[in-house]
Amino acid sequence: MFRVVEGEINVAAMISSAQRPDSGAISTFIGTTRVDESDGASVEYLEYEAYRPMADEKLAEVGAEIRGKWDVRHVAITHRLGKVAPGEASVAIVVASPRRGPAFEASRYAIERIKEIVPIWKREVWSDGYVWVGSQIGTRGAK
Amino acid sequence: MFRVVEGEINVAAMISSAQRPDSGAISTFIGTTRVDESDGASVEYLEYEAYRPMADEKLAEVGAEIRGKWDVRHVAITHRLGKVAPGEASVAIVVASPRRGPAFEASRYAIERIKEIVPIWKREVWSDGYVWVGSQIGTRGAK
Amino acid sequence: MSGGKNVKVLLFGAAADLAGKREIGVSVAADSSLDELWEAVVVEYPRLSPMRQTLAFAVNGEYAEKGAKVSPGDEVAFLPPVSGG
Amino acid sequence: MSGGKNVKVLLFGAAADLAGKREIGVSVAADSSLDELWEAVVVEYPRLSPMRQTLAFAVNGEYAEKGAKVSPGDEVAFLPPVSGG
Repeated sequence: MFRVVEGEINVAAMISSAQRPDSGAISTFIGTTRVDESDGASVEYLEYEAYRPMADEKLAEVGAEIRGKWDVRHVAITHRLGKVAPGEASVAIVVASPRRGPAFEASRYAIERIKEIVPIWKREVWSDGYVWVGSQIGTRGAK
Repeated sequence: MFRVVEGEINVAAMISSAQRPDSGAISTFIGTTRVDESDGASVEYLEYEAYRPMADEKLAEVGAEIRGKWDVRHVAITHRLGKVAPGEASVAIVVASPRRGPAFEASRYAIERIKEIVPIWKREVWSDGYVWVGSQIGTRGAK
Repeated sequence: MSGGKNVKVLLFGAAADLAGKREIGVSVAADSSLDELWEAVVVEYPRLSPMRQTLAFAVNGEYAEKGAKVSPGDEVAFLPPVSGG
Repeated sequence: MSGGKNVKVLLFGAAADLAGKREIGVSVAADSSLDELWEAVVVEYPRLSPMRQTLAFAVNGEYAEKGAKVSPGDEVAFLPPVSGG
């Protein structure tokens, strides 16, 4: 239920697994590659890498935190590694709860915590160089 | 993009349509039939009816409100009518935005507004009778 | 149309259930209000009476207050508290 | 192992980029701290130096403070600010 994968994320299968008679609400968050533009250049794709197996363990830790904070009956998180093209999903979070409030809050919390504690890094590859997001180190502007 | 339908909701297709290069976040909410239990009875299914075409128009109005409040690039809402079995989806909301905050806020707003202004009614059919949700009128307890 | 049922009233959810009908024909004079229409319907369908406080109304597909005018040819809907989602 | 490279240091993201390596072998004495390990690495890979303020560290797959002990056989990771999602 907490996985780092190399290929496309099967969001439909994740949602199917979250449909349960004890829950009335499923909140899903999907992060996708957005094409930013600046200085006449644009993002061509994102590329992710992870420290495994620590990343898998930290994703599971996010799941455990959620179960400790809200009444959720299903939590699944999948993060993709490697190149992720514009519009494609890099991360998917699916939470089922008896009620919608906890489902929304838990999925929001999950993405915030992933961005805080899971050892995964993203490189924006632009038409004129790349940048490591967070570190702001790369070859853009180094021209 | 704003529809009342008779059969199963194709959430996967709704999400695919929301994947756009100008957006980095997709928030999806799915309402599903939850099996509550009380007095030794349990919910067998939900049954929805709508005042059409007013329901379609009000769903579109919810979409227009969202576009007026947040920077969202895609909003789709589908509400199912008729019998909806346990775990199945009665409503799906899919919002894409450049950033995750607006995506979450808009999808949450959408479900709250649907429950306020869209002329759709739900009957809980229990093993011992039925109840119109909201009106609390039905045959349960009338035994 | 004089004397005929010139307004179509649609009932939904619990209201349809209590009235035992989903559609009722009602005769209204040219300058009637929704409130007057409601009173006319309740006389014929007294089981609707307890819903008075919670019902909303629509005239021709848009929410309307009880003081709103209803004219021959209009479509009126009796809307219990909505419960979609 | 005396004198050998007894700790494996893994580098990720911008740190791997600046060092030009994803894995470095480092020799540490039995009672070294992460800080001492870091200093030893920076001598060999001075381009990492500007990352000092933002790097986090893990020892054997768990976050660790700079004062934490590092022992021969440990796996240490240099973690730039994470940017998943």
